[in-house]
Amino acid sequence: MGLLSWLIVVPFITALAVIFTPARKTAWIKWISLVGTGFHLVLTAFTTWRFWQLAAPEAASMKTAQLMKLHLEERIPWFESLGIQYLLGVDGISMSMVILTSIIIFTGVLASWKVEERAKEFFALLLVLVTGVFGVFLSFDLFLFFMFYEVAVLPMYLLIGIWGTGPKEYSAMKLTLMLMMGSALLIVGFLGLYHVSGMNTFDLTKLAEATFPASFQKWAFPAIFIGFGVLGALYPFHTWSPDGHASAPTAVSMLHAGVLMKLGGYGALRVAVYLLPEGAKDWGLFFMVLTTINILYGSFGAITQKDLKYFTAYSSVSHCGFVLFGVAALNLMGMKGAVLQMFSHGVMTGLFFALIGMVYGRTHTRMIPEMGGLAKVMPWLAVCFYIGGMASLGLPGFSGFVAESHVFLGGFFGNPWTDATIMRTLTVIATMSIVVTAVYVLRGMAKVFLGPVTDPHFHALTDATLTERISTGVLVATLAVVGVMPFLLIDLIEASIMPIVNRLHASGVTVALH
Amino acid sequence: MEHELGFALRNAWLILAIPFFSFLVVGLFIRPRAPKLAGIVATLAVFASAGFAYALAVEYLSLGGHDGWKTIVPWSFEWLRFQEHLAVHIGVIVDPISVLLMVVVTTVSSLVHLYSLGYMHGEAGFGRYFTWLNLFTFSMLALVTAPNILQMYVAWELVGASSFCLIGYYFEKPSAVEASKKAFIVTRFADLGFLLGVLILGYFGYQIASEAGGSAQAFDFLFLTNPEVMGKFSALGAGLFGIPLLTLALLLVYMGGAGKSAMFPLHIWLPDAMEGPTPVSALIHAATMVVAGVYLVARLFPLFATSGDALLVVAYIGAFTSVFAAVIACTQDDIKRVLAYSTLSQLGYMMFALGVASFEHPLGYTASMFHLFTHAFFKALLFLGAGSVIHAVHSNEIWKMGGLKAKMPVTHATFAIATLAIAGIWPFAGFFSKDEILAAALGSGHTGIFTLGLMVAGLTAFYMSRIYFVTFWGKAKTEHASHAHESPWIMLIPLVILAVLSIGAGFVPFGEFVRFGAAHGEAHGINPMIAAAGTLAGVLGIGFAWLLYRDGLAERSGVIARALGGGYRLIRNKFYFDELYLFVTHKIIFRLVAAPIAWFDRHVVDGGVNLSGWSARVFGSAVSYLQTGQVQTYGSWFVGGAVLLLFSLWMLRA
Amino acid sequence: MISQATETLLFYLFATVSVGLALATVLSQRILRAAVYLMGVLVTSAAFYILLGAEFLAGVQILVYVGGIVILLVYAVMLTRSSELLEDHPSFVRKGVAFVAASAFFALATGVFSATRIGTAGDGHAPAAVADTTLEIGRRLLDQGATGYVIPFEIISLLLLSVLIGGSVIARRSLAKAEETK
Amino acid sequence: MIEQLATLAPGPFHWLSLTVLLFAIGIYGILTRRNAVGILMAVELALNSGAMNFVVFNKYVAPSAVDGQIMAIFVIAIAAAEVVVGMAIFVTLFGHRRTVDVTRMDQITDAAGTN
Amino acid sequence: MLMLPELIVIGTAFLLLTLDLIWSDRQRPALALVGLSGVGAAIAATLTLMPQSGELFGGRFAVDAVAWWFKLLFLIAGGLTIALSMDMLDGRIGAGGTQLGSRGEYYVVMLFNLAGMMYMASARDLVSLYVSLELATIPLFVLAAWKRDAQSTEAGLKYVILGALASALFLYGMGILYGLSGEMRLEAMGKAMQAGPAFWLGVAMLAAGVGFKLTLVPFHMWAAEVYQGAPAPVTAYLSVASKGAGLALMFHVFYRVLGPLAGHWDLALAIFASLTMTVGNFAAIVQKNIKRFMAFSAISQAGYLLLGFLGKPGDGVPAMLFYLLVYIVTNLAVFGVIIWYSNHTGRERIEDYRGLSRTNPLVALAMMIALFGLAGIPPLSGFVGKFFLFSIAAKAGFHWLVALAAVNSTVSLYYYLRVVRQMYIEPAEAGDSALRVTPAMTGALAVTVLASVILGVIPYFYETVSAQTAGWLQGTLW
Repeated sequence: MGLLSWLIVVPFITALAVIFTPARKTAWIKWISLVGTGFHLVLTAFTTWRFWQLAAPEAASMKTAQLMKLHLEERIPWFESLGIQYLLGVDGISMSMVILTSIIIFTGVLASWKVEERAKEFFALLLVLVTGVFGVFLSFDLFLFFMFYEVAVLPMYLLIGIWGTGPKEYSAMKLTLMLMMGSALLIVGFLGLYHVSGMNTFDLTKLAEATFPASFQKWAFPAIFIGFGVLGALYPFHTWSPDGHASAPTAVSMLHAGVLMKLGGYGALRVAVYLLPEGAKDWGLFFMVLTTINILYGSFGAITQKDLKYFTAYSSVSHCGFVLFGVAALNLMGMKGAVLQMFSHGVMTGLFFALIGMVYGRTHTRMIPEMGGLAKVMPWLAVCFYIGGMASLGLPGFSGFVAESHVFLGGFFGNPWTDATIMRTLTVIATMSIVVTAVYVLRGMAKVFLGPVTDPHFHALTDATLTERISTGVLVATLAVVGVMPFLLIDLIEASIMPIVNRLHASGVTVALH
Repeated sequence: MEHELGFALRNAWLILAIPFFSFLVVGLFIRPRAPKLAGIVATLAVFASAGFAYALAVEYLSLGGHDGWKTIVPWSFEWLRFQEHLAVHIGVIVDPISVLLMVVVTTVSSLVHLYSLGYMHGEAGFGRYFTWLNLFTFSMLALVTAPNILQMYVAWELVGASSFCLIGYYFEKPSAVEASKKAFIVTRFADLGFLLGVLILGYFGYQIASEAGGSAQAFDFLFLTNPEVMGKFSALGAGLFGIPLLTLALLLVYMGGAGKSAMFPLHIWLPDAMEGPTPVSALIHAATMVVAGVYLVARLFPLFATSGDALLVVAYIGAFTSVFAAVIACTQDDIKRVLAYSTLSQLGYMMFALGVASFEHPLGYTASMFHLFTHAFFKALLFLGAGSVIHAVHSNEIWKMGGLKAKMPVTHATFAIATLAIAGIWPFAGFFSKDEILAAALGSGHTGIFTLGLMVAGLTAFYMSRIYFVTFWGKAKTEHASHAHESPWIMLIPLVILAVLSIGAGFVPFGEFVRFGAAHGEAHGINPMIAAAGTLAGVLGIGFAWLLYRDGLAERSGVIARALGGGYRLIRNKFYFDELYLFVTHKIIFRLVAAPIAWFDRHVVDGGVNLSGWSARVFGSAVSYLQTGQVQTYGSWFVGGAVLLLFSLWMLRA
Repeated sequence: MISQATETLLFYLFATVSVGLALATVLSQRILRAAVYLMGVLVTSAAFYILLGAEFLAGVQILVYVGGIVILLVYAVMLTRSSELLEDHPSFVRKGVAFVAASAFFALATGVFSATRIGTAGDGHAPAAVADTTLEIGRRLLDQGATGYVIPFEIISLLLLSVLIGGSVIARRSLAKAEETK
Repeated sequence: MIEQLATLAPGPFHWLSLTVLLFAIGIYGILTRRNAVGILMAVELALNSGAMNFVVFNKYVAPSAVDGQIMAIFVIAIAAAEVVVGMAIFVTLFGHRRTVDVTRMDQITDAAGTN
Repeated sequence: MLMLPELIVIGTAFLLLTLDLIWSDRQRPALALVGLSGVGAAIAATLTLMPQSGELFGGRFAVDAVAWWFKLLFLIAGGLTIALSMDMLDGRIGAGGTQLGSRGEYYVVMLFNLAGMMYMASARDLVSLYVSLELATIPLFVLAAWKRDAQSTEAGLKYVILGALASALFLYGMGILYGLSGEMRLEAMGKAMQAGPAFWLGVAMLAAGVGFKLTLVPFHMWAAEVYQGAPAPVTAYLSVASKGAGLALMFHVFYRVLGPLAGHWDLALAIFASLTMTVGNFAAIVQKNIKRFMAFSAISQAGYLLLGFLGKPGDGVPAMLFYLLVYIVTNLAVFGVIIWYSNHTGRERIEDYRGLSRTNPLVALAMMIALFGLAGIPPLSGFVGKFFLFSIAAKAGFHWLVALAAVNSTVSLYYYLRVVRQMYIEPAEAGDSALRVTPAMTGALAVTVLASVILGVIPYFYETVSAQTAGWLQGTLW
């Protein structure tokens, strides 16, 4: 059992342990899941360190490499006759995503310390969901990738359906169906890849060597990109996100918005762009237009929202728009920005939803107009919300700025295959979102936290408890660390994006420019 | 570097490190436990950084500038790498204007910290106030010492954020919250322009840098302002709507500057920013943050000069703002609002000074920096003086004050010095810097701007003397004013120091230190004719104000107000710009854009999904409706199906 | 053994009779009468078998079909005699649909058959017909070799047995009622 | 006259059209009879025509073997089995519903639900 | 002795017949155990004989890898159904349930039916194919009417009439094909055939017969009422065994008879497969009765099974057999819970499953796993099976069909989740209390649920199926 398999198995074992503890002992259940996720955090740190030892020396050679290089690889044949194997590996991109997920699940468990009703199933399902997510980020066999992808999506239904609030069945069903519709597109794309490559293998690294005919790429790329886009809240397919997040319990929407939506961006980059460069070039502009709408649409939509969770859901639609915008820019800065944005937005939304859960736990209302002046009563939460807000509108010093500046520069610098002026105008339109984001973040924050205390019995509310302080503290610290010292994350990621960029340049004819 | 750098220059990073670590230490550890201690530690830290700045300045000067001052970047490390020629370095640039700004910022900031110890005594968020003040000082220093445009942008945003916190310090007051939001959003809108400008510069800079190869970094000022790069930039040809690309980029960058320095269209946030505590206004909205725009233009002056017409725009906007603000200032009743508009007007001064400067007539560049230098001191003094008056009278309304000359002697004396300084009366600093600006304007042939400048000088003298007379002369108009007493000594020390600086600053031989281009250009001395005109305007203003308000009453000015009728009311309401701003944001953006999008998403896009769900259900029930229960219908479906199958097999066979 | 001409004559005679009777079984109002007509059809088809040279088959047909199945049907009719069902006229729509389906099928089939050349009539002399079909059938039924049908023979017996058991269980009246109430 | 008769001799096509006609009538009977037993009769008709079809093919396509006829025998046996099952079910149904009118047999619907 | 499994099954049937006569009522429950052990012995025999292939009676009865697998699947289905129907027959039921009478005959008829299916799997000529098909179908008419109440007999009636119609069409189709080729043996007929219009008419009528058995779209109408009317164990048996038999029949028709003309019927088959899937899935959305719901789900599963026939003939065989195995196991798990619940409470509506997760958490979990298996959710074997089937369709270039199938399986997730929602999210009714689960039922449920999980994860099963049946078609036919 290699290191990476442990990363996937640890949450699963914790889930089993939780299942076998008697339902009455909710405290035990919480402590077991906390210890499990805590241990996982340590394990992730150790893996990152090991990965860094292996990857650092090769960073230079990756500049010209055309094929991605996996580290800490585990390869066990599974269905030989079909070329399916249990293949785990890690490179810069998936390592950063694993770190993100590990942080989010740890803080997620902490943030749901108050869940009492059927706590056993809740934590078990949460851990199964995160096992699926780890599986996706670490697997490099398309079949295994798809399998974990669906394992990650399914517990959502029960988590939202049972512990949710408001129209929970409706939104749980809508969320699950739309995500599964996305995965339907994926299965078409993956099988297309498998058969057209004629190499009788699902191994991503080997499929990269096959050259897919342009006609195939023309329809396969959009299928896979939109399949992942549905999860990455691509414009017309994002409608599940506001409802889904609004009625999901705190930890679930933390995990979902923070991590699951990143599967979309990750998959689009890893499978769609990497394997189908020709298709990426044809469709790049189309998806850039779509994601520009995504960015502005999400931020404008968030301004007039009454419910805090819808407010955050729309903001995460806009931020996920950045991710896909970066991927569609098809150049080094764009894609690097996309991965950075995935990381930073994951932490940010995790923080937002944790805070909203805590505020809701106290004021029992999520309606912005009904709240006001909470800063006086709960300063810790107010400051964290302020930091989260500032990070989301791209204030330098937090990871938001690092990611957004990459995406804007990537968008502005364009690529040799798409018309430069259109791409620049799209980037300019997308840049306007920094103002609109500022408007809705400040509006929301001011109305909820600043100003006089609206409701007399708000005075009786307490500030953050220890578990809440730790979870919000960890998230804020991550935002700040990546913001102040971005080179930690950038060096990790850049080496593994180069192959994708080189493949784009190598495939087909490239215009002289750069 | 022929000879070894001094201690300060070698570890120049201390200038940034001290305030940053003190911010972290105070903010995270000291504030929650001991707010009082937090204040003291913060003030000490800023004093330390001030000391270090002076040491740096002395060492830099000792390097000697006989053949033009060298700009050196003693320390920088790669912070954020986008691409090979596109990396952002955090570092410290040392050249005349950055040393000047470092000195000014640290001095004013330390004095304000000292003053706040007294002013904020007994406030609820005492520790929080000092943390944000420390953060502001750090970000201002980072802005000033930025060796590349992106570090300046990073610091630019941090300055905006800390000013948001400081303006919104009294977060329980809705008006303060509103003001802080407005400030942040307006400056953020301006920063959008700045970012776009940076993107354009970065893109074309990258092209040039990648051709040049080596370690050239597209964002560095040294790279941007070196001659052949500027040549390549100006040769770039037309960009959007036919405007040459360089000018377009610079105008966008200037938009960021205009936002921060509250130039005409984006000035609406500065008067409302007075909601923050007065020391904050003194520091941020008088001396430091607002001059960031001027500093930006100064830093990119060579580029602006090459593009030519970008400078013209800067000049005209600067001039218009100074007149516009001066006119409004005459009608305001709130002492801090008056000072805010006066700052606006003086910033207009500095901007158009830069605007008139060019390669041939670089005097404007020096004049603007000189005015920035002197203005920082006397404007800070005015604000702190006003602060101690408000502290005593507990109100901002000048009509509630009066007769404080006797009760607050020190404040009165320092306030008088500052008023004379801003009015441009001879021994005081204002006279020298204003005179240089007027000389620069006249020298470079902008006579229109020169006359405007003179008029503004008069107006400035008038409204400053107006609030002076109404506040200090005549009888106490209210209960509070009657038994007001002098502020504690901790608030008075900074006033005295600033007063001394307001006088002394004028005599500093600025020409040798800050000048553009090696040539000595025009004689630095005072041009008697302009000096006389300026002083005359100032004296006229003061005299006219004396006439109207010498006994601190309003009835004589009421007569003029009624005579002006509608026009007066227009000016008094600040040309209704605030209402326009509210209309644009609430009516247009919220109601006509945001709400429809939210509605559209909820009904149309969501509707699409629900529709597909509904149609699936309808198709499902239609199919299950076919199950009528009649066996023979099934039979006929069966045989019909067989026939259909035959046809499809027959038709579709390969 | 009977000459060509009489064969054709007999064929057409029996054909018209059997089609007429078939139509009668399907359309007649009274169910009992339909049973009788059915018997007529089966007898004529036995005649056809003789014409086609399958004498044994004709015998089986008469014995099993006419003797067994038709009698069963008559029992069924009597056991389920219900007064109002004497007149059996299906709704017009059903008749229309059924007619369309049946005639479509008929037209298609005849069209198809006319288009294909069936059997070896065309080229050369047809291979020698089997002399004594009954003997041949007997041998084939129990022959375990490649041409034998012993497996179907066994399977059909299983089928009949299971049908017998199942039918008796389903149709048991009194005993079933008693068992259910227990 | 006999020669004309000879030309009219029933070739394979004639036999087949006869069996198809009978089969079609059987189908028509199944789809229209309201009395369940009537349907059984129509089924017998169809199966009988199927069996005859085999015999015809046996005579014209593979006269040397008797496969068709053997098949016909089995078809007859199977027809018998179907009648037995049909009758058993109809009798019990009659016990419950006092009718074997097929058009009234639509009690099992989605709404029914309970056992 | 290649025919051993069939003989064992028939022997057990006769043994049961005699025991039923001798034993008194008190001993009767042991009949089920005898039946089960008989089927167990047959399974053992099949497993041992599996690697060999050969033919008896001069090619009339031949056995190859596919036939062995089909027989194994039928035996598994039969055995599990007997286990599931023990409670209902032995009267161990709650207040609401109805007891099935004459348990001895029930087992006998079922075993004969099972034998019929096994014979059909290895029939190589028209006569034995038709006779074994009838043996595999007619006992089901009887079983459908076994409960002898208004609903069950009505189901029986409909099944008989439509079954007779289908067998008449099938017979006529065979007649035409016999006429065109003059051959009785399937392979020989396939070779001697020329593809004229008559041939396509014959094939169409054969396809109608197959369609009836496999509930393909134009011929699926009977399924809803018969599944709902028939007693629950019989419905289970119908949905699993008869579907398998239909597939075996389709193998014969489409691979043996139509083998040489492989390319011709691909597109038509794709269209009918997509029709079956879509109709089955969308109709299932609005169903209220659980058995009728399972009928439509079975129809949609038949649609997925058809995907295996596309592309080069013989390619999809391993995928189809594996998916059939997975389908049998998962479907029987679901039916196990349905039988258990209707035994104890007599309720058959989906809403009646409210709050099951609170009263019987383990059974609810089993049902959920099985439903997710049917929906094709990883890591269960349903997902693996479906993935391989879709891969066959993709290999044949039918990408649009793969997309449609994937969308359909998402819609199927919706209505499976509707049931899960009732169990997990809706609160239980006031009066409900935990219901007793008999050992036989627990055993059957445990086996099926475990199998549905293990089959997907452990590659051994799929690998053996594909190893044995991969080169099947080339080897035997041409």
